[in-house]
Amino acid sequence: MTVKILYFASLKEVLGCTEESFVLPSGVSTVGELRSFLADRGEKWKALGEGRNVRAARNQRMAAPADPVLPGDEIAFFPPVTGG
Amino acid sequence: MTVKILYFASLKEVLGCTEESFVLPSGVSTVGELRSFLADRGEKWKALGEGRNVRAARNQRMAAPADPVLPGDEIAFFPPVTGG
Amino acid sequence: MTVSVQAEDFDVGAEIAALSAGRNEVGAVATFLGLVRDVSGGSSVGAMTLEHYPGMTEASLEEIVVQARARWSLYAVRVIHRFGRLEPGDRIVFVGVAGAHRGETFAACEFIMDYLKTRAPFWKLEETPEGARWVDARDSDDSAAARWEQGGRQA
Amino acid sequence: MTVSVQAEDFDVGAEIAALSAGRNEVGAVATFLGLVRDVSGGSSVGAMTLEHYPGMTEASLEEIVVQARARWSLYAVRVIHRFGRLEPGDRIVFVGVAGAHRGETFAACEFIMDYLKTRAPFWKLEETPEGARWVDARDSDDSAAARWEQGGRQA
Repeated sequence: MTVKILYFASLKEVLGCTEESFVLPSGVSTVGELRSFLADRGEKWKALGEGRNVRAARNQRMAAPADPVLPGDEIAFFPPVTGG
Repeated sequence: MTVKILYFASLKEVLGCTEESFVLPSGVSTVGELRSFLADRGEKWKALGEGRNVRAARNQRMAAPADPVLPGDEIAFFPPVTGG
Repeated sequence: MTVSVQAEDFDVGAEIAALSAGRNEVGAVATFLGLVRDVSGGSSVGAMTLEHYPGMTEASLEEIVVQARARWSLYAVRVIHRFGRLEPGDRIVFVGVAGAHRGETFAACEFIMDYLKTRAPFWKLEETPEGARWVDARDSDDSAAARWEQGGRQA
Repeated sequence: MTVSVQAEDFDVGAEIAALSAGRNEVGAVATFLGLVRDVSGGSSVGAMTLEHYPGMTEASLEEIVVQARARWSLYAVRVIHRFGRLEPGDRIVFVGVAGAHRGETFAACEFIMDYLKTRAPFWKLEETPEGARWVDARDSDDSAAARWEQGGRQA
Protein backbone atom coordinates (compact mmCIF):
# COMPACT_ATOMS: atom_id res chain seq x y z
CA MET A 1 0.00 0.00 0.00
CA THR A 2 2.93 2.33 -0.62
CA VAL A 3 3.61 4.90 -3.34
CA LYS A 4 6.83 6.60 -4.36
CA ILE A 5 6.70 10.39 -4.11
CA LEU A 6 9.20 12.64 -5.93
CA TYR A 7 9.80 16.36 -5.47
CA PHE A 8 11.58 18.63 -7.95
CA ALA A 9 13.28 22.01 -8.22
CA SER A 10 12.29 24.70 -5.68
CA LEU A 11 9.82 22.35 -4.02
CA LYS A 12 12.55 19.78 -3.44
CA GLU A 13 14.72 22.46 -1.82
CA VAL A 14 12.00 23.86 0.42
CA LEU A 15 10.94 20.40 1.59
CA GLY A 16 14.51 19.14 1.88
CA CYS A 17 13.31 15.94 0.23
CA THR A 18 13.96 14.39 -3.18
CA GLU A 19 12.09 11.12 -2.89
CA GLU A 20 10.17 9.18 -0.29
CA SER A 21 8.32 5.91 0.05
CA PHE A 22 4.90 6.72 1.46
CA VAL A 23 2.28 4.42 2.98
CA LEU A 24 -1.15 5.55 1.80
CA PRO A 25 -3.35 6.38 4.81
CA SER A 26 -7.05 5.64 4.64
CA GLY A 27 -8.95 8.47 3.03
CA VAL A 28 -6.17 9.26 0.57
CA SER A 29 -7.19 7.92 -2.82
CA THR A 30 -6.60 10.82 -5.22
CA VAL A 31 -3.69 13.07 -6.16
CA GLY A 32 -5.47 16.04 -4.61
CA GLU A 33 -6.09 14.19 -1.33
CA LEU A 34 -2.45 13.12 -1.21
CA ARG A 35 -1.28 16.68 -1.73
CA SER A 36 -3.59 17.96 1.05
CA PHE A 37 -2.40 15.27 3.41
CA LEU A 38 1.26 16.13 2.78
CA ALA A 39 0.59 19.88 3.14
CA ASP A 40 -0.59 19.24 6.70
CA ARG A 41 2.66 17.57 7.77
CA GLY A 42 4.13 20.78 9.19
CA GLU A 43 5.37 24.28 8.51
CA LYS A 44 7.58 23.73 5.45
CA TRP A 45 5.01 21.38 3.92
CA LYS A 46 2.63 24.31 3.47
CA ALA A 47 4.54 24.75 0.21
CA LEU A 48 2.16 22.06 -1.08
CA GLY A 49 -0.92 23.83 0.28
CA GLU A 50 -3.94 25.05 -1.57
CA GLY A 51 -3.23 28.23 -3.50
CA ARG A 52 0.42 27.32 -4.08
CA ASN A 53 1.35 26.88 -7.72
CA VAL A 54 2.22 23.19 -7.64
CA ARG A 55 1.83 20.68 -10.47
CA ALA A 56 1.52 16.93 -10.06
CA ALA A 57 2.32 13.91 -12.16
CA ARG A 58 1.15 10.33 -11.73
CA ASN A 59 3.32 7.64 -13.23
CA GLN A 60 5.17 10.27 -15.23
CA ARG A 61 2.13 11.90 -16.80
CA MET A 62 0.64 15.24 -15.76
CA ALA A 63 -2.17 14.57 -13.26
CA ALA A 64 -5.28 16.41 -12.11
CA PRO A 65 -6.36 16.52 -8.44
CA ALA A 66 -9.17 14.04 -9.09
CA ASP A 67 -6.86 11.41 -10.58
CA PRO A 68 -6.62 8.24 -8.47
CA VAL A 69 -3.56 7.21 -6.47
CA LEU A 70 -3.01 3.47 -6.31
CA PRO A 71 -0.41 1.35 -4.53
CA GLY A 72 2.80 1.18 -6.52
CA ASP A 73 2.23 4.55 -8.21
CA GLU A 74 4.98 7.08 -8.74
CA ILE A 75 3.61 10.50 -7.81
CA ALA A 76 5.61 13.69 -8.39
CA PHE A 77 5.06 17.26 -7.22
CA PHE A 78 6.85 20.22 -8.79
CA PRO A 79 6.55 23.90 -9.66
CA PRO A 80 5.44 25.04 -13.13
CA VAL A 81 8.08 24.03 -15.66
CA THR A 82 10.63 26.51 -17.01
CA GLY A 83 12.72 24.70 -19.61
CA GLY A 84 13.41 25.57 -23.18
CA MET B 1 15.85 60.20 -74.09
CA THR B 2 16.57 56.47 -73.81
CA VAL B 3 15.81 53.95 -71.08
CA LYS B 4 17.25 50.50 -70.50
CA ILE B 5 14.62 47.74 -70.48
CA LEU B 6 15.28 44.31 -68.98
CA TYR B 7 13.19 41.14 -69.30
CA PHE B 8 13.41 38.14 -67.03
CA ALA B 9 12.47 34.46 -66.82
CA SER B 10 9.55 33.24 -68.99
CA LEU B 11 9.01 36.74 -70.36
CA LYS B 12 12.63 36.90 -71.53
CA GLU B 13 12.19 33.57 -73.31
CA VAL B 14 8.90 34.45 -74.99
CA LEU B 15 10.19 37.82 -76.18
CA GLY B 16 13.60 36.46 -77.13
CA CYS B 17 15.12 39.53 -75.51
CA THR B 18 17.16 40.04 -72.36
CA GLU B 19 17.89 43.73 -72.53
CA GLU B 20 17.32 46.61 -74.90
CA SER B 21 18.06 50.31 -75.13
CA PHE B 22 14.78 52.03 -75.90
CA VAL B 23 14.11 55.57 -77.11
CA LEU B 24 11.06 56.88 -75.34
CA PRO B 25 8.40 57.89 -77.89
CA SER B 26 6.20 60.87 -77.13
CA GLY B 27 3.18 59.88 -75.08
CA VAL B 28 5.12 57.32 -73.05
CA SER B 29 5.82 58.79 -69.63
CA THR B 30 4.72 56.07 -67.18
CA VAL B 31 5.55 52.42 -66.60
CA GLY B 32 2.03 51.47 -67.65
CA GLU B 33 2.25 53.44 -70.88
CA LEU B 34 5.62 51.89 -71.67
CA ARG B 35 4.20 48.42 -71.12
CA SER B 36 1.20 49.15 -73.40
CA PHE B 37 3.47 50.53 -76.10
CA LEU B 38 5.70 47.44 -76.00
CA ALA B 39 2.69 45.10 -76.02
CA ASP B 40 1.65 46.58 -79.38
CA ARG B 41 4.96 45.77 -81.08
CA GLY B 42 3.71 42.48 -82.53
CA GLU B 43 2.43 38.99 -81.84
CA LYS B 44 4.92 37.76 -79.22
CA TRP B 45 4.81 41.11 -77.45
CA LYS B 46 1.22 40.44 -76.44
CA ALA B 47 2.86 38.66 -73.49
CA LEU B 48 3.10 42.15 -72.01
CA GLY B 49 -0.53 42.94 -72.73
CA GLU B 50 -3.26 43.87 -70.32
CA GLY B 51 -4.52 40.90 -68.36
CA ARG B 52 -1.16 39.16 -68.47
CA ASN B 53 0.41 38.67 -65.04
CA VAL B 54 3.47 40.87 -65.50
CA ARG B 55 5.29 42.85 -62.82
CA ALA B 56 7.48 45.86 -63.38
CA ALA B 57 10.40 47.49 -61.63
CA ARG B 58 11.81 50.97 -62.07
CA ASN B 59 15.44 51.48 -61.13
CA GLN B 60 15.40 48.16 -59.30
CA ARG B 61 12.34 48.84 -57.17
CA MET B 62 8.88 47.38 -57.73
CA ALA B 63 6.85 49.86 -59.76
CA ALA B 64 3.17 50.60 -60.28
CA PRO B 65 1.69 51.43 -63.71
CA ALA B 66 1.37 55.11 -62.76
CA ASP B 67 5.05 55.46 -61.83
CA PRO B 68 6.96 57.84 -64.15
CA VAL B 69 9.55 56.72 -66.69
CA LEU B 70 12.39 59.18 -67.15
CA PRO B 71 15.41 59.18 -69.47
CA GLY B 72 18.21 57.06 -68.02
CA ASP B 73 15.84 54.81 -66.08
CA GLU B 74 16.29 51.07 -65.86
CA ILE B 75 12.87 49.47 -66.34
CA ALA B 76 12.34 45.72 -65.90
CA PHE B 77 9.40 43.47 -66.76
CA PHE B 78 9.02 39.98 -65.33
CA PRO B 79 6.50 37.37 -64.18
CA PRO B 80 5.52 37.04 -60.50
CA VAL B 81 8.54 35.90 -58.50
CA THR B 82 8.98 32.28 -57.44
CA GLY B 83 12.15 32.10 -55.37
CA GLY B 84 12.68 30.76 -51.87
CA MET C 1 15.87 8.94 -32.81
CA THR C 2 13.50 11.86 -32.42
CA VAL C 3 13.99 13.05 -28.83
CA SER C 4 17.19 13.35 -26.80
CA VAL C 5 17.55 14.64 -23.25
CA GLN C 6 21.24 14.88 -22.54
CA ALA C 7 23.99 16.72 -20.69
CA GLU C 8 26.22 16.85 -23.76
CA ASP C 9 26.30 19.62 -26.34
CA PHE C 10 25.14 18.91 -29.90
CA ASP C 11 26.07 19.86 -33.46
CA VAL C 12 23.35 22.06 -34.96
CA GLY C 13 24.63 21.79 -38.53
CA ALA C 14 24.75 18.00 -38.36
CA GLU C 15 21.27 17.81 -36.84
CA ILE C 16 19.79 19.99 -39.57
CA ALA C 17 21.54 18.00 -42.29
CA ALA C 18 20.18 14.76 -40.82
CA LEU C 19 16.58 16.04 -41.06
CA SER C 20 16.68 15.97 -44.86
CA ALA C 21 19.43 13.40 -45.51
CA GLY C 22 18.21 10.86 -48.06
CA ARG C 23 14.82 12.58 -48.25
CA ASN C 24 14.65 14.61 -51.44
CA GLU C 25 10.95 15.26 -50.87
CA VAL C 26 11.95 17.70 -48.09
CA GLY C 27 11.56 21.29 -49.24
CA ALA C 28 11.52 23.08 -45.90
CA VAL C 29 13.39 22.79 -42.61
CA ALA C 30 12.40 25.11 -39.77
CA THR C 31 14.54 25.09 -36.65
CA PHE C 32 14.77 26.75 -33.29
CA LEU C 33 17.83 27.00 -31.08
CA GLY C 34 17.60 28.21 -27.49
CA LEU C 35 20.70 29.58 -25.76
CA VAL C 36 21.61 30.61 -22.22
CA ARG C 37 21.35 34.42 -21.95
CA ASP C 38 23.73 36.41 -19.77
CA VAL C 39 20.85 38.44 -18.40
CA SER C 40 17.47 37.45 -16.95
CA GLY C 41 14.88 39.50 -15.12
CA GLY C 42 17.31 42.41 -14.83
CA SER C 43 20.11 40.39 -13.24
CA SER C 44 23.27 39.17 -14.87
CA VAL C 45 23.41 35.39 -15.08
CA GLY C 46 26.76 33.66 -14.58
CA ALA C 47 25.42 30.18 -15.20
CA MET C 48 22.32 28.06 -14.83
CA THR C 49 21.50 24.50 -13.90
CA LEU C 50 18.71 22.67 -15.66
CA GLU C 51 16.95 20.00 -13.62
CA HIS C 52 14.64 17.48 -15.23
CA TYR C 53 12.51 14.44 -14.41
CA PRO C 54 14.23 11.46 -16.03
CA GLY C 55 11.70 9.31 -17.83
CA MET C 56 8.82 11.77 -17.72
CA THR C 57 10.79 14.45 -19.54
CA GLU C 58 11.56 12.19 -22.48
CA ALA C 59 7.97 10.87 -22.55
CA SER C 60 6.57 14.41 -22.50
CA LEU C 61 8.71 15.48 -25.43
CA GLU C 62 7.79 12.35 -27.40
CA GLU C 63 4.11 13.08 -26.74
CA ILE C 64 4.49 16.67 -27.97
CA VAL C 65 6.09 15.38 -31.18
CA VAL C 66 3.22 12.89 -31.65
CA GLN C 67 0.75 15.77 -31.35
CA ALA C 68 2.67 17.88 -33.87
CA ARG C 69 2.76 14.98 -36.33
CA ALA C 70 -0.99 14.51 -35.92
CA ARG C 71 -1.60 18.17 -36.80
CA TRP C 72 0.78 18.58 -39.72
CA SER C 73 2.27 16.34 -42.37
CA LEU C 74 5.95 16.23 -41.42
CA TYR C 75 8.85 14.19 -42.78
CA ALA C 76 11.18 14.41 -39.79
CA VAL C 77 11.29 15.97 -36.33
CA ARG C 78 14.21 16.31 -33.93
CA VAL C 79 14.14 17.59 -30.35
CA ILE C 80 17.25 17.89 -28.16
CA HIS C 81 17.19 19.39 -24.67
CA ARG C 82 20.17 19.57 -22.37
CA PHE C 83 20.26 19.35 -18.57
CA GLY C 84 22.94 20.13 -15.98
CA ARG C 85 25.06 23.25 -15.59
CA LEU C 86 25.25 25.62 -18.58
CA GLU C 87 26.88 28.99 -19.11
CA PRO C 88 25.84 32.04 -21.17
CA GLY C 89 26.05 31.30 -24.87
CA ASP C 90 25.63 27.55 -24.31
CA ARG C 91 22.99 25.73 -26.33
CA ILE C 92 19.97 24.56 -24.29
CA VAL C 93 17.39 23.28 -26.74
CA PHE C 94 17.08 22.47 -30.43
CA VAL C 95 13.89 21.76 -32.35
CA GLY C 96 14.05 20.94 -36.05
CA VAL C 97 11.15 20.09 -38.35
CA ALA C 98 11.37 18.95 -41.98
CA GLY C 99 8.40 18.98 -44.34
CA ALA C 100 7.34 19.66 -47.89
CA HIS C 101 6.49 23.35 -47.48
CA ARG C 102 7.42 26.13 -45.12
CA GLY C 103 4.05 26.94 -43.51
CA GLU C 104 3.66 23.60 -41.80
CA THR C 105 7.28 23.40 -40.67
CA PHE C 106 7.23 26.88 -39.10
CA ALA C 107 3.95 26.10 -37.34
CA ALA C 108 5.07 22.69 -36.08
CA CYS C 109 8.42 24.03 -34.84
CA GLU C 110 6.78 26.85 -32.90
CA PHE C 111 4.07 24.50 -31.59
CA ILE C 112 6.68 22.10 -30.23
CA MET C 113 8.60 24.92 -28.52
CA ASP C 114 5.42 26.40 -27.00
CA TYR C 115 4.33 23.04 -25.63
CA LEU C 116 7.83 22.15 -24.46
CA LYS C 117 7.96 25.41 -22.49
CA THR C 118 4.76 24.59 -20.59
CA ARG C 119 4.59 20.78 -20.51
CA ALA C 120 8.06 19.28 -20.43
CA PRO C 121 9.41 18.91 -16.88
CA PHE C 122 12.53 21.09 -16.84
CA TRP C 123 13.39 23.70 -14.23
CA LYS C 124 16.05 26.39 -14.40
CA LEU C 125 18.17 27.47 -11.44
CA GLU C 126 20.05 30.69 -12.26
CA GLU C 127 23.26 31.84 -10.61
CA THR C 128 23.19 35.63 -10.23
CA PRO C 129 25.22 38.12 -8.15
CA GLU C 130 22.26 38.09 -5.72
CA GLY C 131 22.51 34.33 -5.34
CA ALA C 132 20.94 31.28 -6.96
CA ARG C 133 17.26 31.50 -7.81
CA TRP C 134 14.70 29.27 -9.46
CA VAL C 135 13.22 30.82 -12.58
CA ASP C 136 9.49 31.51 -12.35
CA ALA C 137 7.20 30.24 -15.06
CA ARG C 138 6.04 33.03 -17.34
CA ASP C 139 2.38 33.73 -18.06
CA SER C 140 3.38 34.55 -21.64
CA ASP C 141 4.46 30.93 -22.08
CA ASP C 142 1.04 29.72 -20.98
CA SER C 143 -0.68 32.04 -23.41
CA ALA C 144 1.69 31.02 -26.21
CA ALA C 145 0.74 27.39 -25.68
CA ALA C 146 -2.96 28.24 -25.32
CA ARG C 147 -3.03 29.76 -28.83
CA TRP C 148 -2.80 26.27 -30.30
CA GLU C 149 -5.89 25.10 -28.40
CA GLN C 150 -8.06 27.76 -29.98
CA GLY C 151 -7.41 26.57 -33.50
CA GLY C 152 -6.11 29.99 -34.42
CA ARG C 153 -2.80 28.79 -35.81
CA GLN C 154 -3.33 25.76 -37.99
CA ALA C 155 -1.10 27.21 -40.73
CA MET D 1 27.00 41.02 -43.88
CA THR D 2 23.27 40.44 -43.67
CA VAL D 3 22.26 39.44 -47.21
CA SER D 4 24.08 37.25 -49.72
CA VAL D 5 22.89 36.25 -53.19
CA GLN D 6 25.34 33.69 -54.48
CA ALA D 7 25.84 30.61 -56.63
CA GLU D 8 27.93 28.86 -53.96
CA ASP D 9 26.57 26.57 -51.27
CA PHE D 10 26.76 27.66 -47.62
CA ASP D 11 27.42 26.10 -44.20
CA VAL D 12 24.22 26.15 -42.15
CA GLY D 13 25.92 25.29 -38.86
CA ALA D 14 28.49 28.06 -39.28
CA GLU D 15 25.81 30.59 -40.22
CA ILE D 16 23.73 29.75 -37.15
CA ALA D 17 26.78 29.92 -34.88
CA ALA D 18 27.68 33.34 -36.31
CA LEU D 19 24.23 34.71 -35.41
CA SER D 20 24.98 34.48 -31.69
CA ALA D 21 28.79 34.56 -31.66
CA GLY D 22 29.99 37.10 -29.10
CA ARG D 23 26.39 38.04 -28.26
CA ASN D 24 25.45 36.42 -24.96
CA GLU D 25 22.21 38.40 -24.87
CA VAL D 26 20.88 36.08 -27.62
CA GLY D 27 18.41 33.59 -26.19
CA ALA D 28 16.65 32.47 -29.37
CA VAL D 29 17.68 31.67 -32.93
CA ALA D 30 14.95 30.76 -35.42
CA THR D 31 16.03 29.57 -38.85
CA PHE D 32 14.55 28.39 -42.10
CA LEU D 33 16.27 26.32 -44.75
CA GLY D 34 14.71 25.78 -48.18
CA LEU D 35 15.79 22.81 -50.30
CA VAL D 36 15.20 21.66 -53.87
CA ARG D 37 12.45 19.00 -53.85
CA ASP D 38 12.54 16.08 -56.26
CA VAL D 39 8.86 16.52 -57.02
CA SER D 40 6.79 19.57 -57.95
CA GLY D 41 3.24 19.83 -59.21
CA GLY D 42 3.06 16.07 -59.69
CA SER D 43 6.19 15.85 -61.86
CA SER D 44 9.59 14.60 -60.84
CA VAL D 45 12.21 17.32 -60.91
CA GLY D 46 15.72 16.46 -62.04
CA ALA D 47 17.13 19.92 -61.46
CA MET D 48 16.18 23.56 -61.43
CA THR D 49 17.77 26.83 -62.43
CA LEU D 50 17.22 29.93 -60.35
CA GLU D 51 17.37 33.21 -62.24
CA HIS D 52 17.60 36.53 -60.42
CA TYR D 53 17.90 40.26 -61.08
CA PRO D 54 21.40 41.26 -59.95
CA GLY D 55 21.24 44.40 -57.88
CA MET D 56 17.50 44.49 -57.38
CA THR D 57 17.46 41.07 -55.74
CA GLU D 58 20.00 42.08 -53.10
CA ALA D 59 18.25 45.41 -52.54
CA SER D 60 14.87 43.67 -52.15
CA LEU D 61 16.22 41.31 -49.53
CA GLU D 62 17.94 44.13 -47.64
CA GLU D 63 14.65 46.05 -47.64
CA ILE D 64 12.77 43.03 -46.27
CA VAL D 65 15.31 42.74 -43.45
CA VAL D 66 14.93 46.46 -42.67
CA GLN D 67 11.17 45.95 -42.38
CA ALA D 68 11.62 42.94 -40.08
CA ARG D 69 14.00 44.91 -37.86
CA ALA D 70 11.47 47.75 -37.67
CA ARG D 71 8.77 45.35 -36.48
CA TRP D 72 10.73 43.31 -33.96
CA SER D 73 13.72 43.83 -31.73
CA LEU D 74 16.34 41.55 -33.27
CA TYR D 75 20.04 41.10 -32.54
CA ALA D 76 21.10 39.59 -35.87
CA VAL D 77 19.60 38.55 -39.19
CA ARG D 78 21.11 36.54 -42.02
CA VAL D 79 19.63 35.83 -45.46
CA ILE D 80 21.36 33.72 -48.09
CA HIS D 81 19.75 32.85 -51.42
CA ARG D 82 21.44 30.90 -54.17
CA PHE D 83 21.04 31.24 -57.94
CA GLY D 84 22.05 29.04 -60.87
CA ARG D 85 21.49 25.34 -61.42
CA LEU D 86 20.57 23.25 -58.37
CA GLU D 87 19.63 19.60 -57.90
CA PRO D 88 17.18 17.87 -55.52
CA GLY D 89 18.44 18.07 -51.96
CA ASP D 90 20.51 21.19 -52.66
CA ARG D 91 20.12 24.16 -50.36
CA ILE D 92 18.33 27.15 -51.94
CA VAL D 93 17.68 29.66 -49.18
CA PHE D 94 18.60 30.26 -45.55
CA VAL D 95 17.04 32.76 -43.18
CA GLY D 96 18.31 33.04 -39.61
CA VAL D 97 17.12 35.43 -36.92
CA ALA D 98 18.62 35.93 -33.45
CA GLY D 99 16.81 37.70 -30.64
CA ALA D 100 16.16 37.67 -26.93
CA HIS D 101 13.05 35.50 -26.95
CA ARG D 102 11.51 32.93 -29.25
CA GLY D 103 8.26 34.64 -30.24
CA GLU D 104 9.86 37.53 -32.07
CA THR D 105 12.48 35.34 -33.79
CA PHE D 106 9.89 32.88 -35.10
CA ALA D 107 7.70 35.73 -36.34
CA ALA D 108 10.57 37.63 -37.99
CA CYS D 109 11.94 34.49 -39.68
CA GLU D 110 8.54 33.58 -41.14
CA PHE D 111 7.89 37.21 -42.13
CA ILE D 112 11.17 37.37 -44.05
CA MET D 113 10.42 34.10 -45.87
CA ASP D 114 6.87 35.18 -46.74
CA TYR D 115 8.06 38.50 -48.13
CA LEU D 116 11.02 36.94 -49.91
CA LYS D 117 8.64 34.53 -51.67
CA THR D 118 6.53 37.35 -53.07
CA ARG D 119 8.90 40.34 -53.36
CA ALA D 120 12.42 39.18 -54.10
CA PRO D 121 13.07 38.78 -57.84
CA PHE D 122 13.93 35.10 -58.28
CA TRP D 123 12.41 32.75 -60.81
CA LYS D 124 12.61 28.95 -60.92
CA LEU D 125 12.97 26.96 -64.11
CA GLU D 126 12.37 23.26 -63.42
CA GLU D 127 13.70 20.38 -65.50
CA THR D 128 11.09 17.60 -65.64
CA PRO D 129 10.60 14.52 -67.85
CA GLU D 130 8.04 16.64 -69.75
CA GLY D 131 10.64 19.32 -70.42
CA ALA D 132 11.76 22.54 -68.77
CA ARG D 133 9.06 24.76 -67.30
CA TRP D 134 8.93 28.00 -65.38
CA VAL D 135 7.33 27.62 -61.97
CA ASP D 136 4.10 29.55 -61.54
CA ALA D 137 3.67 31.84 -58.55
CA ARG D 138 1.37 30.36 -55.94
CA ASP D 139 -1.67 32.19 -54.59
CA SER D 140 -0.87 30.71 -51.16
CA ASP D 141 2.36 32.69 -51.15
CA ASP D 142 0.47 35.92 -51.73
CA SER D 143 -1.93 35.16 -48.92
CA ALA D 144 0.95 34.19 -46.61
CA ALA D 145 2.55 37.58 -47.21
CA ALA D 146 -0.79 39.39 -46.89
CA ARG D 147 -1.24 38.07 -43.34
CA TRP D 148 1.46 40.46 -42.15
CA GLU D 149 -0.38 43.46 -43.57
CA GLN D 150 -3.44 42.78 -41.49
CA GLY D 151 -1.65 43.05 -38.18
CA GLY D 152 -2.76 39.57 -37.24
CA ARG D 153 0.68 38.17 -36.55
CA GLN D 154 2.64 40.66 -34.49
CA ALA D 155 3.79 37.90 -32.12
